[in-house]
Amino acid sequence: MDTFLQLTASGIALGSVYAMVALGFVLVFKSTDVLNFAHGEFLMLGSFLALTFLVEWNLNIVFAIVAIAFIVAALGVALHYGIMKPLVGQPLFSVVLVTIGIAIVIRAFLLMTYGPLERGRILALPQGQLDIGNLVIPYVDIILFLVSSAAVVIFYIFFKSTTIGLQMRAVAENLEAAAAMGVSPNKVFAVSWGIGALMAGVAGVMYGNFTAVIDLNLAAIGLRAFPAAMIGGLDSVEGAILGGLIVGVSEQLAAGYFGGDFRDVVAFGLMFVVLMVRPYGFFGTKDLIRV
Amino acid sequence: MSGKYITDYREDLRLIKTTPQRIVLVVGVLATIAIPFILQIDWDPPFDYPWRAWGTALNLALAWAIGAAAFNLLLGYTGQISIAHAAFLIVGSMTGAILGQGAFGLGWSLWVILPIAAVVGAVIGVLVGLPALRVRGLYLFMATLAVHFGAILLFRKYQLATTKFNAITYPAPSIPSWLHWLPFINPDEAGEFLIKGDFRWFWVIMPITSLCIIYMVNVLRTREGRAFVAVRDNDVAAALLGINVARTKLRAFAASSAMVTVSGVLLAYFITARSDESWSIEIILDVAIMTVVGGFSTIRGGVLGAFFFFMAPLWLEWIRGWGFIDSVDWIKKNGANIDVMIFGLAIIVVLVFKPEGLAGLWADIKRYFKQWPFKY
Amino acid sequence: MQMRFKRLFLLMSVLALIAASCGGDSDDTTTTAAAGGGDTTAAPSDAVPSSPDDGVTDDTIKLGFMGDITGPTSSTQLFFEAGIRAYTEFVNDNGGVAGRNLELFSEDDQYSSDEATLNYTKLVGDERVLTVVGQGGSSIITNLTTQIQDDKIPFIGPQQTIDAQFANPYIWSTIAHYGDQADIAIEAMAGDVGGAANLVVASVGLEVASGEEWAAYIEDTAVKAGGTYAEHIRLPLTGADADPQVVRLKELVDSEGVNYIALHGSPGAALRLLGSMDKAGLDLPIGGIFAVIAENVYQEGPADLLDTYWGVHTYTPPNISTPGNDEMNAWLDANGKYADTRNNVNFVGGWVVTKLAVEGIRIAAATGTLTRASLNTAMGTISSFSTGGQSPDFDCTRDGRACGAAGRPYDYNGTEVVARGEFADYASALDLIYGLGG
Amino acid sequence: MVAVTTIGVANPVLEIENVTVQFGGLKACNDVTFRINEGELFAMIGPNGAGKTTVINAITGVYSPNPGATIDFTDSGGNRHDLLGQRPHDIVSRGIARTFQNLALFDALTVLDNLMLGRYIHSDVGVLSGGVFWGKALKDELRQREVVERIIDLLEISQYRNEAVGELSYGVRKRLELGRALAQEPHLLLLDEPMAGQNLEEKQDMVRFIADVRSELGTTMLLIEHDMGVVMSIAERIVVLNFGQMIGIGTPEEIQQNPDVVSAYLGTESGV
Repeated sequence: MDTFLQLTASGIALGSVYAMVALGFVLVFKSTDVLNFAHGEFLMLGSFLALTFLVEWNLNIVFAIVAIAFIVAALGVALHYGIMKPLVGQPLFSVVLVTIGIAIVIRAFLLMTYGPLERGRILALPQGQLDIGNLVIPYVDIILFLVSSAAVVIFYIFFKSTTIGLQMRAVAENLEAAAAMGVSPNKVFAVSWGIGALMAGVAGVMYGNFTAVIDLNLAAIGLRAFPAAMIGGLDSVEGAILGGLIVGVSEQLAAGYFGGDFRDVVAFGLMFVVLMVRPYGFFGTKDLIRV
Repeated sequence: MSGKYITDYREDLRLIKTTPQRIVLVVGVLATIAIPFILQIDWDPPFDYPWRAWGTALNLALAWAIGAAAFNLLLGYTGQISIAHAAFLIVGSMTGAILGQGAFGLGWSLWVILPIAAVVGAVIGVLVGLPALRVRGLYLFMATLAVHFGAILLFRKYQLATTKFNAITYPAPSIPSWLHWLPFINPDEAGEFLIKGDFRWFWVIMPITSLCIIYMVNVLRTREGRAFVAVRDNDVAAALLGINVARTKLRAFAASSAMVTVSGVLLAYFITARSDESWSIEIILDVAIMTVVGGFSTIRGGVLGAFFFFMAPLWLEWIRGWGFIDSVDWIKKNGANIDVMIFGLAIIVVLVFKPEGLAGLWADIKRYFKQWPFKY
Repeated sequence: MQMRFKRLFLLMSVLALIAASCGGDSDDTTTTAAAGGGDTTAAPSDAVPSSPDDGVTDDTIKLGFMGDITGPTSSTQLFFEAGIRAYTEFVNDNGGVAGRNLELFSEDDQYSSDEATLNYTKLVGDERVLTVVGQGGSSIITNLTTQIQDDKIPFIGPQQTIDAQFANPYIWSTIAHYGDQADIAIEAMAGDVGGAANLVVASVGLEVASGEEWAAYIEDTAVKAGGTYAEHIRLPLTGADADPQVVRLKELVDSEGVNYIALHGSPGAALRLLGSMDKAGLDLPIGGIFAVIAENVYQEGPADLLDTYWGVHTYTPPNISTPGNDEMNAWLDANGKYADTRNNVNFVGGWVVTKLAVEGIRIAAATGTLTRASLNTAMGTISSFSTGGQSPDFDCTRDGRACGAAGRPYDYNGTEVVARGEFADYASALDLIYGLGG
Repeated sequence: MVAVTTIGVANPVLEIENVTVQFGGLKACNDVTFRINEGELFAMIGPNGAGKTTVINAITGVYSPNPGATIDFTDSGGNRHDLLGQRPHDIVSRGIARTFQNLALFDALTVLDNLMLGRYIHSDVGVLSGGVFWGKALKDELRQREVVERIIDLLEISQYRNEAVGELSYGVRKRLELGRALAQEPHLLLLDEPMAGQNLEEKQDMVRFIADVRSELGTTMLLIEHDMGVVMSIAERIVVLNFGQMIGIGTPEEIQQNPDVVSAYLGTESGV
């Protein structure tokens, strides 16, 4: 039972990162119809920038988060205007492939700038742990969970009650109708890319404090956001949060009970099963057939 | 136009119809036969141009061309976004290991294994295709990613159960002794004619690749191929033409997977060993690079892409070796990284500016020469 | 302060030595060269005829390196390549070998065996290198073993320890096999816990076949020594934390009394395990394979766990003063080169294997012909080659084992890596039994 | 429920009873009941949104009607099939072909390939024999090609044979869609507004083609059409739908005198 609780606790912390990543991922997909393969690279960029800001320059963590969020968000917006905008109307998969291209470029850039050596965990957050009986919960995990929750809540309020949030939902619902109402889809797309990248960037900074090692494998976290987003439903904000937690917890449980080599398989296997039972995830919308 | 009228449906169905096409074909065949001999020439090309490496690159590109073209068959023609392709390379290497002459194999010859692998690939392809009946588009994409991770785990478990910690090795295949009377077949002292080295492998890989490509082109220009496109463009309308959408998707999966599996067997035997570390998620990216740059949704695109993938690094490295470039320190230090970046940028540039890829470029050039000297 | 003076003094003396030797006969620079070195270098090296097909032209000898310089395992192989390059420059600075300069051709495969096959043709077929030094990538050398045998090209000092390369007469391995490393590791662990009988060891490894290999040798050795083996725990390749694995380890500590971890993996895997252990408050001593001895683990890992963290290695990290390392560091200091790669044990590895290759070239050249065949024969005659403490003495005359089938654990004293004893101290632990993989 | 005019005799091809298709709370068509006899040209008219296409979709299995409906089809061999619950591709292979209100051609393919797709159900070349191409597949391709070429001649589209459909004019594409349905050699042909969006000349051509098909092949047809003039001149019997309800069925004369129909039409689309 202790093991189970311990694994679950760690899984919730991990899952909250996945949720944050999946949320940005889903947001971009929901408004722009782009499945962003480079999302993990955005996160990785956030983590590496955190290395520079927090470890090399020793800046304040709040300042660092804001600065990194801004940089990564700016990159997202720039990518939209520079690359994604001309691609509107291209087949689904070509757009996915463009994001793969972006992912490759970001990777190569990071390798050239930071070199191949693995870096250790960032220790900018309070270290130590909370002992509840036999259960050990590091402060980092708790902070991670709280920051993710805050990010999700802020995002939710933004999405549901601001004008631009409303416009984003309108564009996601019906592009032509929204455009006819005077919403500029292009601006909305850019904002979505910005916010999506921002979520990934913040998640990257937080994850840099959670993970034991920062290297080019971090993009794999972005890959894990796929099953998280899929389980929830690719176009559902609530689903991303739930999916993230499910993937995080099940992954840690599987690795703890069956061994580390089952980790990928469980995350993706679970997604596979969910897709077979509910082809559009738990909260996703089913498209209608029209003739 | 050639100015020749086609008077017969049978003639119209031929792939090669006009005299220019015939000339291109003859030249192509002659060149194909000549290339391995030319690459055998022992000389010192200018600027340290890599010469023999082209033989290896050619074989790799040919073997991968099957896989990349088959990927396009499924993705481009049938519209099924499946990236379980690396999984079928794994299936191919496992089939080769289980049936082949390696330490734990059944000892069958490669020539028997190849057709069996196609069947095995087709059957497993149908199984992998089943999710496609349930989910589509990007959801299918993700479901097939799950297949990829499952296949890697399976391979690792198989390897640990047989060759333990060592990679699975594939001994060089030999030509059966009753074929030794053929010209150019000179058995070694042990009375065997082993397929080793780029020159001999070329004569194995090239015909198999040609057959597979011709097979795919033929499938695509007959009933099932048209049904693939119909399912891709409008599956409801396709069903209303009597096309069983589910069965057609599964057939596409079967045909494509069979081809990739054959490519997996060939590559395993050509590379001579496979281990669990041979399969990374990057393989999916490799196939993506090939198909995008080559141009997806055409068989030709897959082939051109595979060639680009293996030839371009040779060129890039050769260019980097030129004196004045070699003297730039930053380039020297980041050489291979620059290659990677160029590949990434190539994907983006191609998709933004020339979505049809190299195949589209090829068509443009052809059109230009057809209309030359009249420009519009 | 005292330390710094000592080093300075040492440096000065080495510089003086080099300055002196450069003034005299250049062949004496290799003050640590084995007895055989003296008479081979005495032969007029210019007498060796060129053999362009084997990479020996009138003024250069071509060497090759193939490995992963920018891919997933670049964090070790990049440094290895730098060490090889550095040693070729060092040799050229000191008048070359066999009357010629060394020229290194490096090929990057990013850990793809398809790409590596291409690179092999480029090196062996196009560049016609004399030998490939320090090749990296275990799945890759398996691919190449048959081809190496057909081409009869010497591969000197590959970076891994797989069985296939030990059986090949053209591959001159230098790193001790996992079997040897496990022998040494268990011996050291037993010493730490007061006898093998008290040892309860669990192995942790990456989820690849070589991780299973390490586990098998640790289990075999621990049980034979009279200790207890608990179980093997796998680290996923792509995950970035090891929390579940640490939870399992804690369970094993409670249920089976595990008191040592035998670690397999890369520096990244080591950091992952250490980081998660630190977060979860688990403090267990860890002994690992050669790859976990990396400067970045010490710099980036949690300090309180590193005092009981060590790894077995065949090469001596660059900060430990030995005649060979001093010579290397002095040259590096004097030339101001390789500042960002030199502080890495793999750099020494590249340096050492190239040193061995050059020794082979000297011996071959002394016979009057320098070809791939004569180099291979020459390698087989090296029975006791001292690298000046940068590795155990190399003995390449024995079949089926590495030239340097020995090693020792390296500890971290809080500021730098220190050797735990001499290579000879662990020689008796080696049982030289391999092939658990069947 | 509208009283059904009793129909004389003969071999029914399609019998529909109580077909109701519901989307949420909305009934797209309600209790539609009629039968089509062999060789007949039966028209379905009604304003936009009356549920005409819904009926065709129900017949071809795209939508499933509420329980209690009957859709029976009698094929050319005289075998009766219950189409309810069958999948579209099975229904089609029994001998029913349809065209689409909003064209459903495959734009990436050539005219020839689109027509060859119409021959899909009459061929059995698979991925194996197709890939080999020699022998069986080649013979089959040639046989299908002959049928298709006859249709190309009939519809006068031979100059477009090798052009990609996406580049053709709307009128030609409408014609091509009729051709593709004909290539299926159906026993029952469902035409969903084949003349929509065409100019007068094209409409006249289309009427001529339909007449040709009837006289040459004797195919039974269900025609949905907006143009009253066309319908009245070529249909033998007509059913009228309004807001999903059947408001009249009978010969053109009967329909013209049906007060419900007149008011529905005058009320909605004046000037028809």
